[in-house]
Amino acid sequence: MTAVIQPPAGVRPAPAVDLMELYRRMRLLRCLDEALADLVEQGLVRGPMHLGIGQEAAGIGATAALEDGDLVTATHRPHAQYVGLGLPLGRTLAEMMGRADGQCGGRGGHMLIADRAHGLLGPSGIVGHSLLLAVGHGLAQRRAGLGRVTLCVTGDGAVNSGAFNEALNMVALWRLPVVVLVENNRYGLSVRLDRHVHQTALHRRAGGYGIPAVQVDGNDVEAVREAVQGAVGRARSAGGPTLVEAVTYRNCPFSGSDRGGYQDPAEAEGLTDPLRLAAERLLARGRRPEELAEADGRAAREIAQAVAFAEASPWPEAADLVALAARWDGEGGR
Amino acid sequence: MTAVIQPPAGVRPAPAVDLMELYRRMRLLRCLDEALADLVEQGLVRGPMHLGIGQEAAGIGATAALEDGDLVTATHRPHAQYVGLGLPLGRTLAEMMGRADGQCGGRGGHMLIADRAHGLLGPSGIVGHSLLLAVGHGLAQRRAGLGRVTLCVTGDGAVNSGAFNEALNMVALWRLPVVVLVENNRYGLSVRLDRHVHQTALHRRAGGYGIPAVQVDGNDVEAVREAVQGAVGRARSAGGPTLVEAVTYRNCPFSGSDRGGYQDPAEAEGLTDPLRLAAERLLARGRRPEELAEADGRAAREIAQAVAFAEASPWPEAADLVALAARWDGEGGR
Amino acid sequence: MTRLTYAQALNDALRGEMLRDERIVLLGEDIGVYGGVFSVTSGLLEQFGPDRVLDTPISENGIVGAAVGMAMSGLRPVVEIMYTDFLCLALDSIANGAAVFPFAYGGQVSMPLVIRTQGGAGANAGPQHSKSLEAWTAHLPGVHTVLPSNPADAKGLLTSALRSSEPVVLVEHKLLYGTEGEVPEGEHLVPLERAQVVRPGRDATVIALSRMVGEALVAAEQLAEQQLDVEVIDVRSLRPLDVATLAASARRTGRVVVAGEAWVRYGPTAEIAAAVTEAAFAELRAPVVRVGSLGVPYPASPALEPTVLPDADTLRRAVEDLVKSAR
Amino acid sequence: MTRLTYAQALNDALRGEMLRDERIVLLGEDIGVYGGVFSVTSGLLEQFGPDRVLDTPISENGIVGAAVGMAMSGLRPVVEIMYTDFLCLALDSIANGAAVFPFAYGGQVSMPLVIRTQGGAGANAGPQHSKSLEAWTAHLPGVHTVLPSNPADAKGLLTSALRSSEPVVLVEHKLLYGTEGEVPEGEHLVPLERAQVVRPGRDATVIALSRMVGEALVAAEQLAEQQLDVEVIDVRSLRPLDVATLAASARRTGRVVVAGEAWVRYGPTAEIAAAVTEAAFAELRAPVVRVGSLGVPYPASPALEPTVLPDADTLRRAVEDLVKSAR
Ligand SMILES: Cc1ncc(C[n+]2csc(CCOP(=O)(O)OP(=O)(O)O)c2C)c(N)n1
Ligand SMILES: Cc1ncc(C[n+]2csc(CCOP(=O)(O)OP(=O)(O)O)c2C)c(N)n1
Ligand SMILES: [Mg+2]
Ligand SMILES: [Mg+2]
Repeated sequence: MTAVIQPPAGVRPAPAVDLMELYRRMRLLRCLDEALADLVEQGLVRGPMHLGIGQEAAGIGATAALEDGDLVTATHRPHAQYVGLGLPLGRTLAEMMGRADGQCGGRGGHMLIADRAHGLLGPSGIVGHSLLLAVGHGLAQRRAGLGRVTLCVTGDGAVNSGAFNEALNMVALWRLPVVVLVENNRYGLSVRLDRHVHQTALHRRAGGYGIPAVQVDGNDVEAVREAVQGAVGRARSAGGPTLVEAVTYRNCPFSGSDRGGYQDPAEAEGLTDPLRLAAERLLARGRRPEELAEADGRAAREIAQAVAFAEASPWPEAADLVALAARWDGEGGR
Repeated sequence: MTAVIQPPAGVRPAPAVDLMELYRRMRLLRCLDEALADLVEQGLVRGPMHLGIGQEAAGIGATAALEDGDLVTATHRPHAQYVGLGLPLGRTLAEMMGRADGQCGGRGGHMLIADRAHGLLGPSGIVGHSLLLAVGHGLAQRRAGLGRVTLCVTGDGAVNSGAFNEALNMVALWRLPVVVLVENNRYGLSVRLDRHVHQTALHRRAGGYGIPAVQVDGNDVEAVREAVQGAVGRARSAGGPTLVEAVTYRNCPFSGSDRGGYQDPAEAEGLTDPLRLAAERLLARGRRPEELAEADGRAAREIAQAVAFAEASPWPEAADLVALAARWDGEGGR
Repeated sequence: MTRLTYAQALNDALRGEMLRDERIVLLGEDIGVYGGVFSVTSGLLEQFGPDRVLDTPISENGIVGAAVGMAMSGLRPVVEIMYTDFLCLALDSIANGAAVFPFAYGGQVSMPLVIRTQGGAGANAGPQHSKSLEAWTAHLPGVHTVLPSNPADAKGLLTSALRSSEPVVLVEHKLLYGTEGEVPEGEHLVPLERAQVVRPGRDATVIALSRMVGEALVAAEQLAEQQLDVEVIDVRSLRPLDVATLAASARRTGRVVVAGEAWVRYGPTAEIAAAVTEAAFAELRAPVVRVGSLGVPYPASPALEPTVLPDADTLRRAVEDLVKSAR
Repeated sequence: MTRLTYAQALNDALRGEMLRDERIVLLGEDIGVYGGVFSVTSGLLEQFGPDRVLDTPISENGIVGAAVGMAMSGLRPVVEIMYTDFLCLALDSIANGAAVFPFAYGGQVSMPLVIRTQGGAGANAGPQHSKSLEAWTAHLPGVHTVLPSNPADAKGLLTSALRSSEPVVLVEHKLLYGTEGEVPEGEHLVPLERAQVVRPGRDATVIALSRMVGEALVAAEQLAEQQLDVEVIDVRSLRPLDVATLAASARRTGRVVVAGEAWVRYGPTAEIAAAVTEAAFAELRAPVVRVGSLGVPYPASPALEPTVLPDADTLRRAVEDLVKSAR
């Protein structure tokens, strides 16, 4: 008889105590995505690439509400979770470049980086997966009874997947310790929110399941953190799931192949940039411009180092793929 | 260039003007299901068999709100739609017995009887299908612009399928002329409502999509008809979809193989039988007991005749299956 | 040894392993209070409680997707999908989930996930409750697909599946649940990658899957009366496929029939025929013959279904024709 | 004739048929305002309006299920499923819906439904955006599965699909969208059940699918330098399978390689190999050789993907080995 069920332990960065730290993480994420845009341009990163420029507050605010041992599932646009959970960025970039030092040895690529040590078990390129995987993590966590929580990140487009209904119903029914963060960037790929749902206040979907829900300004990193913190607290104390809708905007192409033309230029005009908002607030609270500049510089250097590390990383060997295929196929597979 | 898009015309029985007619249809349905229980017992009907004893008011009330040319999709428990839409019952029973005179030549069996002439295009044994097919019918009806409506029948268990979310979102988004009737018989097969959803007022699910919804006593055939009539009227005048939840109870085994034991005997005690309720109301409104007895007798005779017709029907020929396979497989298929 | 039905043998495997390993959690529609539509999980909720036996909503993709998450989180989920036909709804969680994450995450997670499902025709259940789709999951690298044909294998294969760290799809057959057989008591493991010769013979080989194994044995008895000595092999595992065992027999007899209930085109028998031909071409006296369902949906009518489904007679005739035609 | 890319040829077919038949309605994710992730539906919303070109929510099973309803209601829906990998989510509506209703309803409904999808690897898109799963829909009686390998066939097969009253799954290849070729202007129909000899030859036959047709032609040129005259056949349609054309070639050359990008085990090449062997056994000088992807999920890394994917080199070596080994 095996003993206690232990969900994987995570090594989470200490809870971000101040806005300065949240700002630093958002800047790191922005620098990462800007660097990636270049790397894609240069052909050093290949395949689909989903950046999140403009959406930093939602992802960074949410992960900042977690504690050691909590788990996270994510989407095809998972860089905020990579940065927010403190994944080693050199290895992360190596993974995106398909190198041997990547967390997944180059097999997963930018959408499929898991990092068990950091509590990230479930980014997936399939819309809806993050919701289903979160049900499973939640069941394991409830069973273990250690007060751990799963943060499930999903998008506005994903709200229309079959998986959304199946998952929301299960987390509600079983009162699982799951917080569903809907990053509503007002587009599902090219389709504007009001062209893919009739009721655009997405948090209203939660009511049908008897789940509490809240809508927050997804460009305000503190507001997101606070909302998620409340939800996480409830989940931790067996109070069941919550849906948090963070309204934000994607201020960059959908992916590397984006031909554009579907976003209304007017939309972007009044936009609050999450980094600028945080910076203004920091200055208003007495931080000096040099402190911000220093944080910006540090982030840029950190990313440059990570890129250098990744570029120096060797290519993975293909031999183990051949062995794996032989085992799975049985004799004479290819 | 082909001309106008014409959805299939239906030959609907004249709208039921009075409760007496509704009672007659419910009695016919009850007699049909009782006869089927015997036929299953005798081995004359084989395979899965889902009766709806106790649930007559929901299905009969709903179809009574339709007009000629409307369409209906249904579930694995579709007999109320067969009777409510006026399908010829001899052929319907023949289909359930697998005979040549069945509407589908014995291929479909009890769960898969379509009858285009009567507007029934989409009973299906897969939970969730009725919802998806209704989206398609609704799109075709909206396109045709003739004010036709689709009634989509589904169950409480089906509310948790991925299809429910996908379909409700689409009918809301495109304001399709679809009425979703949730026959909430408080069990999804063996699983009690409160063990498969947290929020047991299922009509609350509609709010998240911005769809109006109403809950009615599913054992009161007039209440169901009235609710569905309102919804159909809105749909017909381009007012978009409605969800109607009819709360009822299945007072018979789930299917032929039901081993029982999961329903709480106490539940059935205070139960309102839809036929008794209607009968009492008819008497209170001045109908004479003999009129009811006559209706009951007529229903019994009609079903007996239908059974006799079906039993006399020949078995279908298998030759066309072989030809079909040859065409689809190409040379050397089997 | 004890006499059990196929359903009881599966129940025995679940119970035994759940006692042994508390990470095992069952989930599925109607498996708890009701004990499963085919009674396979009967009594398990009572014995192990609602934390380990979960009645789920009707959410096939959701259940399997949740199970994938549970497996990554250290549990050993066992999902029941009531009919193989409904597995169509869960293939995303299998093909894009269970089959992908252990590989894509570079080995950071294992996937000890068992999906039990039930297929096959012969019960007049019609086109949405009778299919055999085992070729689909067998196409996926990293997923095991096994089909027990008798109670002992049902217990042994399920037990092995419950100890595997890779996803296993176990396809049961609706007409086999009630069949009885001798089943080893206590721990009983059948490897997930071995075919088994269930009747030795010299003149021809019938390679059969699931319920067709029993039909092949009946046909073999009939053929014995015509002095034809037929070897019958139970494939048991579609992936990895035990080509060595199949090909050894093919080389000896030179005549092979492959029989499964699934449709022939792009079905499991296509792969088995191709693989056996690759390995035993020189010794084959005729092309491998495939037997399966007629290529149409399963009709509900009792008058039509037998035309679609192969049986012992179909197999007997196939062997007779093969012996006549072979060089 | 006019020079078009594969994507333009598909667009041309859609536009032409939509002008001809107003029952045709397109639906899919990002096909309207954006014109499709691979630009296949570019300009069609502008030309035909939002009643005939619908941007849908992300609801794969729902879209296909809705299309099944539309088809029964007299429309001719064309669904785009952005990646074959996501077709996993819609298989219920195909296998339990589109493939079932025309049969089960006893012929009361037809099913003029076209599902366009896009598969294949080679773009470093990783394990969830690179699969070839055409064997799955090809297993379903009543469903046609076709794979155009060039712009002219893309137009011709899609046009035929748009006129069919049975469901057709058209599998496009992501690496082919940009390839150019001569395409007949105006009406151009390619039958849904015919393979095509694209290069005649005497010494060996390569039967290829989709992108592998081009790779086979490259390999054939290389082999010609070694005085090996290779016939290349484009399968085009998996179901119904044109066994006659394939077997005729096999009988002439006696040596056959079947090449598709899908995984080998239980893949499309298994059926083709089995069917050709059944029909041409006596003339085969060696077992049919199958070429496909290595049996692992598609890795994202540009350093790993080429190990998994077959190409002209793999094919050339396969033919060389076959010629050496054949009796
Ligand atoms: C099941 C599935 N369908 C379609 C896609 C293609 N796709 C990738 S991302 C995306 C849009 C997702 O929208 P949303 O959930 O709002 O996330 P966002 O991209 O805006 O972050 C689509 C359609 C997919 N990956 N998975
Ligand atoms: C997709 C799918 N999953 C499971 C089943 C098996 N099944 C048939 S009916 C049923 C219960 C349906 O419950 P509900 O929707 O409440 O309808 P009811 O039977 O109560 O009328 C189940 C689980 C099925 N037919 N289809
Ligand atoms: Mg979005
Ligand atoms: Mg119910």
